[in-house]
Amino acid sequence: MATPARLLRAGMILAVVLGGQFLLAAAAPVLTWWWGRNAGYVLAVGYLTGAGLLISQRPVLLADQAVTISWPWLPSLGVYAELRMDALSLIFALLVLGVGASVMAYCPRYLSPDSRHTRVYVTMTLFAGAMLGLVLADDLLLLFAFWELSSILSFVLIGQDGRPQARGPAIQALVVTTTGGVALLVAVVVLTASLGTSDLHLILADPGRLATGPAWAAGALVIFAAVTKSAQVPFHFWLPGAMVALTPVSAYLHAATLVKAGIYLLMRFSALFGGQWPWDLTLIGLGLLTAIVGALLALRQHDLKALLAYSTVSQLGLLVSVIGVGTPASDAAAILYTIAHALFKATLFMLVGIIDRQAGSRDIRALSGLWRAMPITVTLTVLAAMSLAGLPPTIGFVGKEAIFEALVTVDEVPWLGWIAAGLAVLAATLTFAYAARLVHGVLSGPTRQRELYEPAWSFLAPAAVAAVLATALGPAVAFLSPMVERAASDARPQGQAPYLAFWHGFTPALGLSVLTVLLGTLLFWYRRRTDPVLAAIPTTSPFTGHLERWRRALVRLGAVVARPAQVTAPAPYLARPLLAVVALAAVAALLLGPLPARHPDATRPGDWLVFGLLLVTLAGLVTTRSALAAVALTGAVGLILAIWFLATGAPDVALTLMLVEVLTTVVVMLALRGRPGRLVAPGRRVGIIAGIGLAVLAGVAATAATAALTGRRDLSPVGAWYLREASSATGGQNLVNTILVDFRALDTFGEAVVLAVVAVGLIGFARPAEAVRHRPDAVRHAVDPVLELAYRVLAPVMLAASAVLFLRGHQELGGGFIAALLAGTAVGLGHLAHPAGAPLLGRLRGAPLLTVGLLLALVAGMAPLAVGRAFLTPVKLPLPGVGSVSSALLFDLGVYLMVLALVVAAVRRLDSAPAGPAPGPVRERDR
Amino acid sequence: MSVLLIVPLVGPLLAAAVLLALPGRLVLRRVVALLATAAVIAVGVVLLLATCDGEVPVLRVGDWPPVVAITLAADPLSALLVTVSATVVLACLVAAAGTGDDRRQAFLPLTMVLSAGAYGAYLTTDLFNLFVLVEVMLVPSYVLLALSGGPGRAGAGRVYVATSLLGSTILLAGVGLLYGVTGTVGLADLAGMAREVPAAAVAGGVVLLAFALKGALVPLHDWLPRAYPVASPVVVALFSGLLTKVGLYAIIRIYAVLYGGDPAYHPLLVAVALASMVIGVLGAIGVGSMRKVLAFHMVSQIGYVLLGLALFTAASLAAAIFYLAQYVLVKAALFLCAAVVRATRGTDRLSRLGGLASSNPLLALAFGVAALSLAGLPPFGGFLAKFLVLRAANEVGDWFVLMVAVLVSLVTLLSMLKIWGIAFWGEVPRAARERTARPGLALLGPPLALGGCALLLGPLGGPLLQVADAAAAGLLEPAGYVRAVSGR
Amino acid sequence: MSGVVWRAAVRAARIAGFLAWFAGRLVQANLVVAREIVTPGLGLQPAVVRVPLCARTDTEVALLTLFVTLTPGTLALAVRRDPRVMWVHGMYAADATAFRRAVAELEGRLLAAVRPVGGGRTGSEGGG
Amino acid sequence: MIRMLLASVILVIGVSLIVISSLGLIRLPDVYNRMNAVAKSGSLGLICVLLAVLLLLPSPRTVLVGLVAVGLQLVSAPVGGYALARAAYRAGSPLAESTRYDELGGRVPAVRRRAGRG
Amino acid sequence: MSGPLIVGVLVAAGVFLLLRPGQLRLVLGFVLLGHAVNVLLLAAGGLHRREPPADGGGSESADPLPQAFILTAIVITFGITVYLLRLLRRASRRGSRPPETWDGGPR
Amino acid sequence: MLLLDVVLVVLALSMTVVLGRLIVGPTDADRAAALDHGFFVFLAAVAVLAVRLDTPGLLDLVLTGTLVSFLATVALARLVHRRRP
Ligand code: NA
Ligand code: NA
Repeated sequence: MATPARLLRAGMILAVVLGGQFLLAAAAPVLTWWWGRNAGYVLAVGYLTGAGLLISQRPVLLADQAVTISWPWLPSLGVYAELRMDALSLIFALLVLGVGASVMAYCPRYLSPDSRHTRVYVTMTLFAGAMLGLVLADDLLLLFAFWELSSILSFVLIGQDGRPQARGPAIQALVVTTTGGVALLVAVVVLTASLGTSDLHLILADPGRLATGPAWAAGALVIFAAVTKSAQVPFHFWLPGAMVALTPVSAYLHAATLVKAGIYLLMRFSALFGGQWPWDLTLIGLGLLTAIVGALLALRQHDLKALLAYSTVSQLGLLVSVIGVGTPASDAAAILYTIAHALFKATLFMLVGIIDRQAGSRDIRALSGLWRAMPITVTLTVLAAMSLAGLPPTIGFVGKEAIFEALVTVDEVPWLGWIAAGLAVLAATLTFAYAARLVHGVLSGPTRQRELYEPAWSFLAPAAVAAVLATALGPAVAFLSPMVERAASDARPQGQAPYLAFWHGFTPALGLSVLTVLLGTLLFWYRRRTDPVLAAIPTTSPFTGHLERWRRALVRLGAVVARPAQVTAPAPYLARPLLAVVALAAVAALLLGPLPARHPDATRPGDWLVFGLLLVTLAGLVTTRSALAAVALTGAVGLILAIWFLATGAPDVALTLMLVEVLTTVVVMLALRGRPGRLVAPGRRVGIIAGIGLAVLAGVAATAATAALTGRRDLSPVGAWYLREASSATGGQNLVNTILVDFRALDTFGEAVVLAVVAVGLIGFARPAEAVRHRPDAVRHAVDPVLELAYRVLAPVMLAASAVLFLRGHQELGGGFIAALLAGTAVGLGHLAHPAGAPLLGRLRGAPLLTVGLLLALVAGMAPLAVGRAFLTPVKLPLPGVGSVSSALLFDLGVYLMVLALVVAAVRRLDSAPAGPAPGPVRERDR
Repeated sequence: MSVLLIVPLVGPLLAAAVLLALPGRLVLRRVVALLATAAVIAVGVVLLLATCDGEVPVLRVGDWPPVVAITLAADPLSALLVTVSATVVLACLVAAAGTGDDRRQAFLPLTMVLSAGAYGAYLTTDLFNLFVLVEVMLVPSYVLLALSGGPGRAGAGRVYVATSLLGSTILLAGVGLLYGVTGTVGLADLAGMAREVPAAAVAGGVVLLAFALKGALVPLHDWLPRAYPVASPVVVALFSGLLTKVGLYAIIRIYAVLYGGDPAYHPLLVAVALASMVIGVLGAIGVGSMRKVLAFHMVSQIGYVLLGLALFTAASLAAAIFYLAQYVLVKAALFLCAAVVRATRGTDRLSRLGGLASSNPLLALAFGVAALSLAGLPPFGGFLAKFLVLRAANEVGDWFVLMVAVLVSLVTLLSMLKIWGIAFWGEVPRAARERTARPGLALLGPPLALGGCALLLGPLGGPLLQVADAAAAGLLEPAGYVRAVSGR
Repeated sequence: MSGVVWRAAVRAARIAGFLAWFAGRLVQANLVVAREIVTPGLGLQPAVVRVPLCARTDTEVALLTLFVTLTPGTLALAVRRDPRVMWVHGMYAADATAFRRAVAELEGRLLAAVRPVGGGRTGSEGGG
Repeated sequence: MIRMLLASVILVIGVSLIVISSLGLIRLPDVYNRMNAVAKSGSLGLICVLLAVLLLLPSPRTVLVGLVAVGLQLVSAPVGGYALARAAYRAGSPLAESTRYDELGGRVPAVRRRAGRG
Repeated sequence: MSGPLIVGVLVAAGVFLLLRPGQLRLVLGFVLLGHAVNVLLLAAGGLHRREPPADGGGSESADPLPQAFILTAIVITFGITVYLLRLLRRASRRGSRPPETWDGGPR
Repeated sequence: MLLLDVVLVVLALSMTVVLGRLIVGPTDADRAAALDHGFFVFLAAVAVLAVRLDTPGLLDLVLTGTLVSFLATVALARLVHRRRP
C-alpha cells in the first residue's frame, strides 16, 4: 500500500510528465535551432524520460491504486483539472510516449536536411501532450478539451502549411473529428448535468446512478464521437485521405495515437454503458462491419500507405467489436491487441517510409526484389506483416487469438458469438491476404532499382526496435499480463481477466486461426481472379461525395441568407424594424387589458387647428417633388409644432424649435446648393403603395401607443419634485433650464458632446485644398450690399441677444443652447453675406471653439471633485477680479461654445465645395 | 469607490479634448489615448473586484437626491463590460498605430468619445441618460465609418446612419412611453414594473426593440453586415467590441430589471436567439471577404449571448456573460487579424488572398487561435463559453436549443476553415507577391495579445466564470442593485 | 464739440422726418395693394424698370434697396455697382419715366436724410 | 377700456393685412407681384399685431421687447424679400403675361446661361 | 386625442419619406420622426397641464422633465441632421450620377 | 378673449393659404415667398398667443423670430432653382 504522501508525489509525476510534454513543445524551436532536424533525438529522449517516470508508478497501479492530482479549474461548477493514472491510462500513455519516441527518433533521418522542421516537431510534441492529457484526464471537461486539441493538432499536421493536395483531407479530417467532438461535448454536458459532477472517476464508479434517458443519449453520442475519431464506417473516409501527411506523422497519428483515442474512449466508458445490449451490439456490429469493409478496401490498394491506412480502419473495427463483448477476457484482448496494433502498424508505416525514401516509390506494382538490396529492411517488414496477419510467434497472433476467443463468447442472441467470430475470421482472412500482398510486393521479383541500398542504421533503428518488440512480445506476453489484467479491470471492474499466455492449448480460437491462414492463403493465391471483384467495390464512403455537395449547398444557402445585407438603398433596412414596431403594437393591442382612463382635459379646441394645419403641411410634404418645397414644408411643420408647444406650456421648446428650423434651413441650403431642385422619382408604384401601407400602419401604431400609454396618470413624482423644489435648490426660475443645467447636466453634456463630434466630423471631412481652391473668386463678387448691411446691423443685435439669453437662461426663456443657436444664426448670416469670410465672425473656427468648450465643460464638471462633491455639482468657483462664478455657468458656457462650434463648422465646411449658380453680380444684358 | 465611476466617462472625454488641442504630435497623441484607456481598464478592474464582493458603487451626478439625480452604478456585469471593452479599445489603439488609421486627426478623439459613450452606457441607470450616451457613442461611429471606409462607404454609411437613427428614434419613443406609463425613467424605480403593469411591459418592449435593432438581432440584423465591412478593420474591431455590445447589455439589463426575467417572454427570446445564431452563421458562410464573414458571425454570436439571457437561469446568465466577454475579445482579435491582412496585402477579399500561413506564421497563429475559440473548440475560452451555454440549455431540458447551438458551432468552424483554407493556405496570388509588406509589432501585437487572452481564458477561465456567476446572480436577483441605486 | 452734437441732432431730425414721410407712403401703398387684392379683377401694370442711382456707397445702395423693397408695389430685383443702377419691379409701372421719378424721389429723400450733415463722403454706417 | 378698444382695432387691422396678403398670395399673377404684396403687407400686418399686443400687455419690458421686435422686423423683412426677388429673377421665374416691359434682360436673363455652365 | 394624432400623422409622413428613394427625403423623414418623438415626450408628461412649469406651480403647471428631454432630443436630432446633410453633400459631390438626381437612391 | 380666438382661427386660415402656395408653387420662388410670409403669420400667432395665454415672455420669442426669420428666407432664396417643377 502506498502512503498518501507517496501518492501525492506520484500525482506530481503526472503533472510533471504532462507539463513536460508541453515544455518540450515550447523548447522544440530552440532545439531545432541548435540541432536542426536532429532535434528529434533529443525529443525522443524526452518522451522516453516521461515514459520512464510513468512506468515508475507501476507498483502503485498494480496494488490496485490510482495516481491522481487535481487543481481547481472552474470551482463554481465543481470542475477540477484532475489527472488520474490507472493501468489502462498507463498502457495508453506508454503507447503514446513509446511510439512517440520511436517516431521522433525516426524523423531526423526521414526529414530533409535542408530545413529545421520546427513546426513539425512542435506540433507533434504538442500532439503527444494532447494525447497524454486525454488518457490521463479524470474530468469529463478536461478529457474533452484534450480530445478536441488532438483533433486540431492533427489538422495542423495533416495540413502541412496548406500544400494543395493536403488542404482537402486536412479540412475533411477536422470536420469529421470535430463533429464527433461536438457529440462528445453534448455527452459531457448530459452526463455532467444528470450526475451532478464532471469527475470521470466518480461517474464511472457508480454507473447505476445514470437515468435511462440520458444514458441512451450519452451512450449514443460517445459512440458517435469514438466512431468518427477511430474512422469507423461510415466515417472511415477521412483516415486514408489523411495519408497525405508526412509518413512519420501518419505512423504516429494514424497508427498509435489519434485513432486510438476513440478506442480509449469506448474502453473508458464501458464501465458506464457496457453490458447494455444497445451499446454492446452497436459496437460489435459496427466494429465487424468496419473490420471487413476496411480489409476489403485495403486489399485493393496498391499504394502501401493507403493499404496500411485501410488496414488501420479494419483493425480498429476489430477492436471496437471486441470492446462490445464486455467480458474480462474481451477487455484484456482489446487492450492486448491495441498494444500489438500500435507496435506493428507504427513499424510498418516507418518501414514503408524508408522504402519510399530509398526506392522512390511505395506502389506495390513498382516495388520488386527489395530483399536483395535491403535485406534488413525487408526482414523487419516481414516480421511486422506477420504480426499484422496474426501469425505466430508475434504479438499479433496472441492478440488475434484472444479476440476470436472473446467474440465466440457473445451471447446476447443465440449463435451470435459464432456469427461474430465468423465475421472476424473473414476480416482476418482478408487481412492475411493483404499482408501477404505487401510481403510479396517487396520480396518477389528481380531488383529493378540500380542504386538501392540498405538505409543507415540510424534510420532503421526505431523501426527495428518496434518490430522486434512486436515479435518478441508474443512469446513473452506473460510479461504484459499483470498490467493488461489490471487495465481490463480498470476499464470494467467485473472480475479477473484470464492470464494471458502465448500458448492456450487447442482451443476453438486456434482452429479459427488456422482457418484464417488457410483461407487467406487461398485468397492471396487466386489474387488475379479476385482483383476484378475487388476493383468493383466502391472506395468511398457514402459521405465523401455528399459531404462536398452539402457544403456547397450550405454555401449557396448562406449566399441567399446574406443577400438582404447587400442591398444599397436604406429603405429595406428600415422597413423591417418598422414592421417590428407595428407588430409589437398589434400584439400589445390584442393582449393589453383595460387601461386607466385618459385625462378628459388633455385636448383643447385649438389643438385641432394645429392638427389641421399639420395635416395639410404633411400631405404637401409627402407628395411634392420640389426639393425646396420639401425643405420649406418641413420648416413649416416645425413652426406649426412650435405653436402647439406654446399652447401646451413649453415655450423653451418652441423657441428652440424655431431656431433649429431656421438653422436647419440654412444648413440644408448649404448642403443642397447648386443641385437641381428636384427630388428623385418616388419609385415604382408597388413600392409607393407598400410605403403608404407601412406608413399608415406605423402612424396608427404610433397614435395607438401614444393614446394608450400616455395621459393616463397624474403628475409624476419627479415632475412634482421639480415643481416643488427645483427653484429653491438651484435659485433658478426657469425650471426646464435648471433641469438642463443642474439636475440633468450629464444629459446636456452628452448632447453637447454629440454636437462636438458632428463638428469634428465636418472638420475632419473637408480637404483644405478643395476648400481653398474654390473660394476666392467665387466669392469676391458675391458680397451683396444688402446682405452686407444686414450683417453689419443685425449680427451685433443677434450676438447681444445671444448674450442676454445665455446670462438669464436660469431665470427665463433662454440658456446656453438657445443662446448659442442665436449666435450661430449670426455666423450663418455672416457666411451668407460674406462667403469668403465675414469680418469678425468669419474668423471663428470650429476646432478651437470645440476644444475650449469641451475642456471648459469638463473642468467645470470636475471642479466640485476638488471639494469632495460629485461630478457636475454646481459650486462657486473663485475667479480673480470678479469674485466668484458658479461652475454651472462655466459648464453652460462650455456647452455654448460646443454648439457654436458645430454651427461654425457646418457653415464653413458644408459650403467648401464648388457651388452651382452662386449669387453673383447681375449684368445688364445689352439689347 | 463611487468617485471612480466617472473615470470611464470623463477620462476618455478629457483625453478627447486634449487630443483636439494637440494637432500634429502623433506620438504624444497616442500616449494620451493609451493612458486614458489604460486608466479605464484599471478602474474597471478595481470596480470588478469591488462589485464581485457584493458592493454596488453608486454615484449621483450633481449630488442631487435619488429621485431626480442621474445615477451611475456598477455591478459585476457593468464592471466586466467596461473592462473588456476598454481592453478592446486599447488593442485597437495600438493596431491603429500600426495601420496608420490614427494618422487622421479625427480618429483618436472620436475613438475616445465613442468609448466614453459605451462605458457610460454600461454604468448609467437612467434610461434617458442611456439614450444620450448611446448617441454619444453612435455619432462618432458614423464619422469613423465615413472617415475610415473604403469604396462604397457612402452607401454603407447611409444605411448605417439611417438604421442607427431609426433605432435611436424608437428608443427615445420607448423611453417616452415608459415615462408616460410609469412617470419615471430611472431603472431602479422601474424594477419589476413590467410584471405588475402590462402597459409598462409594452413601453419597455419598444425600448427592447430599439436595442434589438442596435444589437443586430435577427430579423433586424442586416444593416450590420451591410455597413461594418466597409470600415477599416481596426474601426470594425472597435465597433464590434463596443457598439452592438451596448445594445446587448441594455437588453440584458432591462429584461432583468424591468421585466424581472418574466418567463412569459422566454419563447420569443429563444426564437430570436436561435434565429440570430442560425442566420448569422449561414450568412457568414455565404459571403466572400474576411470582414463580411466576421460581421455575420457577430450576428450569430450575439444570438448565443441572447440565448443565455432567454433561458434566464443562473447558469444561463453566467454563460451569456462569459460568452459575451470572451467573444468580444475574440472577435476583436479576428478583426485585427483582418487589419493585418489588409495592411500587408491591401485587401481582405478571400478571392485575392492566399498563402498567409507561410508568409506570416504569427498572424496565422493569432487567427487560428481566435477562429478556433470562436468556433468553441478547446482549449480556448470559446470552448468554455460554448460548454456553459450548452450546459444551461441542457439544464432546462431544451434539446432543440442544444442541437441548434451545436450545429451552429460546427458551421462556424466551417466558415472559419473557409477563411483559413483560402486565405492562409491557398496559393499566394501573383499581385500579392510583389506588394506583401511585413507587419510591425504594433500591427501584430494586438491580435496576438487578444488571441493569447482567448487561449488563457480556457485553462484559466475560472475567475471569469466567477465574475459571470456574480453578475448572473445580480441579474437574477437585482434587489441589491436596485436598492443601492434608488437609495431606499 | 457742440458742433458735433448739433450735426448729429440735425441728422437725427432729418432721418425722423424721412421716416415719417416714408411711413405715410407705406400706408398709402399698402392701401393700394390691399384694394387691388380685395376688389375683383386685376388692374395691374407690372414691369421691370431700370433705375439709375445717385447713391455713392454700398451702404446707401443697400438702404435704398431696403426701402424700395419695404414699399408695397416696388421690388428691387438687382443692383449693379458700376455704374450704379437698380432694376425695380413695379406693380403699377406702365409709365417707366414716372416710375423712375418716384424711385428717384425716394432715393433723394433718403440720401438727404442719411448723409452726414455738412457733406463728406463717409456716413456713420461706414463705407461698404 | 380705450386702450383695449384701440388695441382691438389695431389688431384687426394687422390681421386683416395679413389675411389680405395671404389672399394676394393666391390672386396675384406672378411671383414678383405676389412678393410685392406679401413681403410688405404681411410684414406691416405683423407689426400692427405686435403693437396691439403691446397695448394689451402693457409693461415696460413688453414695450421694450415689442418695439425692438418691430424695429427688427422693419429691417429684416426687406432683406429677405430682396434676396428672394433677386433669386427669383436670376432663376428665371416667369413674369406674368400682363408685364409691360422688362428692362433687365428680357424673359431669359443672361445670368441664366452663365449659371447653366457653372 | 390631438396629441396622439399629431404623433401618428408625423410618424406616417416620416415613415413614408424614409421608405422612398432619395437622401433628402431620408433626412426630412428623420426630422419628422424626431418631431413625432418630441410630441410624444410631451404627451408622456400629460397634456392636461398646460401652464409653463414654474416654481411651486399649481395644478395647471406642466411637467418640466419631458420638456428638458425634448430640448436634449432636439439638439441631438439637429446635430445628426447636420451630419446627414454632410453625407448628402458628399454623396452629391462624388459625381458619376446623372445630374437629375443629386440625392441618389437605388437605381 | 373671443376676439383673440377668432384672430387665431383667421391666422390659421391664412396659414392654410400659405401652405397651399407652398405646395402648389408653381416656381420655387413662389414657395420661398410663401414661407417668408408664413413666418410672419407664425410670429403674429405667437404674439397673439402671448396675450391669449397671458405669458408676456412669449414676446421674446417673437423678437428672436424677427431677428432670424429672414435668414431662412435668404437661405431658401439661394436654393431657388430656375427650372419649373
Ligand atoms: Na452596432
Ligand atoms: Na435622435
